[in-house]
Amino acid sequence: MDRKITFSEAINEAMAEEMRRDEAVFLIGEDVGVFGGVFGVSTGLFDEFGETRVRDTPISEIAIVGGGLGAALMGMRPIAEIMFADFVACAMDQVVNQVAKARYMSGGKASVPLTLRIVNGAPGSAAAQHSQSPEAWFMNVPGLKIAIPATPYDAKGLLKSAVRGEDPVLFFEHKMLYAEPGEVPEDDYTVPFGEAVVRRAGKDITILAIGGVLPRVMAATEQLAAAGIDAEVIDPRTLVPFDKETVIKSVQKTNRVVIVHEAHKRAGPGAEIAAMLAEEAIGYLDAPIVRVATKNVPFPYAPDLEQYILPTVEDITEAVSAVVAYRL
Amino acid sequence: MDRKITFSEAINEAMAEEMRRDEAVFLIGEDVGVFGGVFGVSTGLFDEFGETRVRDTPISEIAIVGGGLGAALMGMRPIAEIMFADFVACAMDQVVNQVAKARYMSGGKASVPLTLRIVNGAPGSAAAQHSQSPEAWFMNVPGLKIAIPATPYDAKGLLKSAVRGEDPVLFFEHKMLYAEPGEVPEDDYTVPFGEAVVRRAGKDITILAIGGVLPRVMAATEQLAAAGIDAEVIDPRTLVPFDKETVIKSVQKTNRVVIVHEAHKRAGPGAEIAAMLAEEAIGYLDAPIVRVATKNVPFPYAPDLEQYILPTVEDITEAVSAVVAYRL
Amino acid sequence: MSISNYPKEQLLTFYRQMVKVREFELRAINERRAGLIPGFIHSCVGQEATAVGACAALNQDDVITSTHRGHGHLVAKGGEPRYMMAELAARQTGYCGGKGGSLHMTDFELGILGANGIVAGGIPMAVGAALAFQMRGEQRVALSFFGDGAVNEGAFHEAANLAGLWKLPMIFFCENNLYGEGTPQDKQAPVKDLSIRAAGYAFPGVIVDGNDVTAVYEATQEAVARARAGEGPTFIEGKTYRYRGHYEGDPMVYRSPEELEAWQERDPIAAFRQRLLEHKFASESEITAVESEIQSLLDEAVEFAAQSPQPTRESALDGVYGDTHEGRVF
Amino acid sequence: MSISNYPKEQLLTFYRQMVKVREFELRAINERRAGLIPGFIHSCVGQEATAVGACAALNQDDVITSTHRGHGHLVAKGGEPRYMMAELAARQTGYCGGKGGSLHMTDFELGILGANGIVAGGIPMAVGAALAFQMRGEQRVALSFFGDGAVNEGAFHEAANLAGLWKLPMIFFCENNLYGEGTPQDKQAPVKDLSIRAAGYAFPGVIVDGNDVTAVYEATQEAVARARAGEGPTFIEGKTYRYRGHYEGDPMVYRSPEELEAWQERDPIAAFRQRLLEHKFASESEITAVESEIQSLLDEAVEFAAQSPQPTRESALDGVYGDTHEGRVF
Ligand SMILES: Cc1ncc(C[n+]2csc(CCOP(=O)(O)OP(=O)(O)O)c2C)c(N)n1
Ligand SMILES: Cc1ncc(C[n+]2csc(CCOP(=O)(O)OP(=O)(O)O)c2C)c(N)n1
Ligand SMILES: [Mg+2]
Ligand SMILES: [Mg+2]
Repeated sequence: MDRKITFSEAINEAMAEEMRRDEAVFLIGEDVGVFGGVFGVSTGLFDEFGETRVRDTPISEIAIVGGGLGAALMGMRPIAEIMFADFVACAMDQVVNQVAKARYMSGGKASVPLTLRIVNGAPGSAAAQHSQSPEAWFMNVPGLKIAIPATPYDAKGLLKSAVRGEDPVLFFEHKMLYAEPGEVPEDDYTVPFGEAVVRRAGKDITILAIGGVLPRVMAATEQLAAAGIDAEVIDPRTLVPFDKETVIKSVQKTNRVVIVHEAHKRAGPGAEIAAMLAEEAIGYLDAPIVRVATKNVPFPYAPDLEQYILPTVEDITEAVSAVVAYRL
Repeated sequence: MDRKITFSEAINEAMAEEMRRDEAVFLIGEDVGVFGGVFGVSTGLFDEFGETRVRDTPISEIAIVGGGLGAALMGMRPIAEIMFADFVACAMDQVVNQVAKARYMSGGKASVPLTLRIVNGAPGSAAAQHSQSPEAWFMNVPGLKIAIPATPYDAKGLLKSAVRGEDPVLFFEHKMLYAEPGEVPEDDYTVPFGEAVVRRAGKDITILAIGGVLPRVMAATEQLAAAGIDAEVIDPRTLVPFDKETVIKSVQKTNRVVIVHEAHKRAGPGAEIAAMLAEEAIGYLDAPIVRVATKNVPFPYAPDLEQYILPTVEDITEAVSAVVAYRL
Repeated sequence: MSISNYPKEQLLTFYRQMVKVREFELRAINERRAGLIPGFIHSCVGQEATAVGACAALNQDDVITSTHRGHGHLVAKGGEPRYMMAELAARQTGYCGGKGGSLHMTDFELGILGANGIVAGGIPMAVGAALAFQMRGEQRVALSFFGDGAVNEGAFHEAANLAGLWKLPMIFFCENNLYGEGTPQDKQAPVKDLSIRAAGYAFPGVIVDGNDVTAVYEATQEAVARARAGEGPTFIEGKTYRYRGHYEGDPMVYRSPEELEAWQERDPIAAFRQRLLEHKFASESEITAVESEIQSLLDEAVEFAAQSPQPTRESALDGVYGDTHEGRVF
Repeated sequence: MSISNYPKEQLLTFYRQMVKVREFELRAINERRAGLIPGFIHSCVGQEATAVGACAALNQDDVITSTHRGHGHLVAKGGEPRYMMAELAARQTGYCGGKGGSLHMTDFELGILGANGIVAGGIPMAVGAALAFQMRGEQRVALSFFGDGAVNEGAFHEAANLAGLWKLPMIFFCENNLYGEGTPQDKQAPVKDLSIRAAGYAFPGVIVDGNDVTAVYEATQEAVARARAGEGPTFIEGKTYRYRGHYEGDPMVYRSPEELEAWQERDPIAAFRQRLLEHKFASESEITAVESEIQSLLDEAVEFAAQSPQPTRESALDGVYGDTHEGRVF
């Protein structure tokens, strides 16, 4: 396997292949058709599949998500795109009260094979309403699954799992990953939910890298290695279900943890992971669990300010160094 | 101070007194007027203040919250009621993208003295869309403050602080607290944000009780005391800002923590508190931080099933006993 | 269409269904008082003709979405009283195994996509179902019931726009009962006839006497025909009235007994019974037979519910997800 | 009203303001290319007449809410190009101290409640402002600008219903530029004239040539008069067109150069300039004087922005809350 394509191309390919494979799969969202998606992720799909299966919608997120739900209940497998994660708030009721709960409320009868592709992350100077990473809101809502791929390989494989599964999936795509290249096999494969992957083996500390921060974390580990710190990097790939075993196994070995994500720190995804470890693995810990995440302020427009609040490579190396140096 | 009134009456009194004190204060929401609120919390206000200041709205949560925001920006001090916390999802964009960020995005100029009274908690067999406690979603959104009183005294004092402050406040009222009586002074007072209160001093373990679970936690401590366990109970009263000092001080003494809330466990408010302790107080901990919260499933209708997923007095005593017995 | 053009059996079915709806509600109210039913109930007593007339115009494989006031819609779409009553009683045998209750009853085989606890929350779902039908070239339609209050929610608007734009086989059925909880309709919207909003979405809006089952049936039939012909949605506004409180226990301070009485004089069931007799479509004894048939049905339903087992406590954890990837439980 | 009834000064002001809007946009686009401006820009080139005509009918203490395509609205409401340019350049001296950027510029003193990054997100806010004015018995009005795409959002609907119901002093100003991003208006709504939706909220909907500044001004004046008289909202739909892409960089695959050219022939500024000259309201030299006055103003604005200090990194943490209770920082 040596073909390299970008994260964005990998998602595009997953959609195209799934749509070829199964008539029930279709794409719906704002400007996903003629425009090819504002980030170009659906380029070419409109031409191949036509306007019936690649559906440009009015600007109406409630209708997109609710419509996707209804179609899914009728046996379709919609992929609905939410252009910026910030806008998922406009359809919040549909996501948390309808989509998430349809199966349970019906006593297990309803299947909701609906995939919401949600574009998160700060692209640089997009300010407070176009930069958010709200994954944690949905972790608190039983009934949803959450995928947050960090590589082209996982993006393609997880998206296929999402489309083929019977449950609603929130599939978070970080804008700044779209142009990242990576190896992606040409043959059909899926990546299962609930299986973390070790991106770098190491013995001194466990770094959990969630979604878009993975390149920053990998860059930090190189600097850290130069300074003699051998970090293990774990990419959980899905937040719900979450692969506790892999993480705890790593912590058993390293006894130290730093969690990195771009969601706001307070009550972000790292809070749940840290809390889980404090509940189930505290005996293995030789140092505080430190979270490196976006500071608790809305995203500012000025580039310097934005960089200041975002988790940077330096923030990561500093935090990791401090945790490694920590003695209880 | 020996006058006892209910939680619901305390809120009613706070609203009435603030409306008398300041012309800018008004109440807006669904059925808050003639009907007196579906839980009767605004009983009598329509008669005293008239339809201009006690405003029944159409069923349109976006308009209620967004309208409250606009009025607040123009110097009014609206109290907007969201009848069930589940429905705040319908106005999520307004809350998280507009209300929370208005000040910051304007460079600090905008003041949003808007109080959203949000009724959370499971009242018994209200099922999946009328029982939720979504506080944690909003902890992840910088710009909001979150109050979650557990006694009539705090309900009145915190609501007054909310109304008089310059920031948007999400004020969570647990349905099952409404009928709880408690001492409330007749004279004007406020309860500051960011100050936890120790509900019961103890030396063996710290129990954090968030909002509606306080009565259950207090009941559990009596059983625990009988079994020789002397628990300290802390009620944070506000989740943002959060009084870390009081909690950490207690943990320094007890070295053990259980966090109890009715929000779903995964990524609930307890996740952030546990993570904060794992980050800032791990050295004091002699046992896992255990969270007793609603299990990660939507609320079922059947009473037995609902009780099974809710944090009960037994769940609390069991968890506390286990944590106290734990040896690292 | 004059009532004399209807086959007698159909008229008796209308009657039977309306009585079934009403008696179901009255039983449920009783059983709630008696303690069999733990949750709250929003009864549709007084609104039987909209539910029955509308659903009579649908096929079994057409779908509906319903509301918090949904028992009538479910019965009318074929829902079985025994499973409904069992669900209200929170039993294993109920439509949702006791997990849904009044607000969330669902039967996919009968095309019942669910009652809903969120006002207007089911409308976009119905539009999505209609989209699936259109995409697959099926002749099915989706009908969404909602109240006058729901029309002011953003969800209604976005759903209506999409359905109008894509000419989906969709029927927006508004039961305008003049109140949303305790707030009268004229304090909720500045227009009396909510159906005029349909023009903004380029589909017809029609008003019908919601207490006249044949009028409702005919209006819905027309809408269904339009939908099946690919001509897009229709908004039907049935003017009607609920007799009881918003929920059982509501003190109803917001309306006068006179208003209620005036509506009760136009009771959908009594009036239709009268018409059946007057036009000699049915004899008093035939009608009484229908009525007692319903009583037995409901006796059986209550008995069924009362005798059904409770779900096990642990079953609370089932049914959240459909897949357990690689054996992991979520 | 015939243009000859306008005082010359007012006409020149219209002209000056439109040129200011356009030149501001062109400068901003240039400065973005040149690297002074870090964020993205949605320019309103081609839509100057709606912004200027509408705001000319407002007083300073009336308020507006704006959109992602908001520079024109801000300039027209009195926004100072230097502070706007400084904000786009992310400087301390900008309207939001560099925290807001193009999508969030705000000046409360000028009644500018903010651009907005959420389509339709500012409409409910404007309704709330109008409510405050009504409650306090003030004669002020609120005007919300939004695009044709925004009319399909639930937020528009709920806001319109509330404003119509309470007869708030509110103007819904829709700039219908035929596209929402890359999707033409006829793929977004089944009605061509979005103003017909106003009927559903019981207030007037009027259509106006959005490229004719006096027509826009007059329609808005009428709406303002209605609002101040307590007669409630008006929906104004200004038909117009944006010349540039949805954002700077948009390849514009979705529309034809011919369509663009046809609209450019009806350019709001060129046409108005022509009218001024033809009717001899102004001489070529007076007009040129206005134009060069604007050029200097914008030279100064760019200079001001470029010379202004950057905000300090740590200032990112300020301004989240107004109160710090008991000295605690949140
Ligand atoms: C989003 C949302 N807001 C508020 C409520 C509370 N609520 C339940 S029913 C109801 C009134 C609904 O009125 P209408 O749509 O006219 O239906 P009706 O009860 O008259 O049948 C309200 C406000 C809710 N369930 N969901
Ligand atoms: C809630 C929401 N959905 C989607 C977007 C992305 N978006 C930004 S502008 C725009 C098009 C808006 O069209 P219109 O309202 O006609 O305004 P125009 O750009 O034409 O001025 C879209 C879809 C957004 N910002 N907010
Ligand atoms: Mg009603
Ligand atoms: Mg547009």
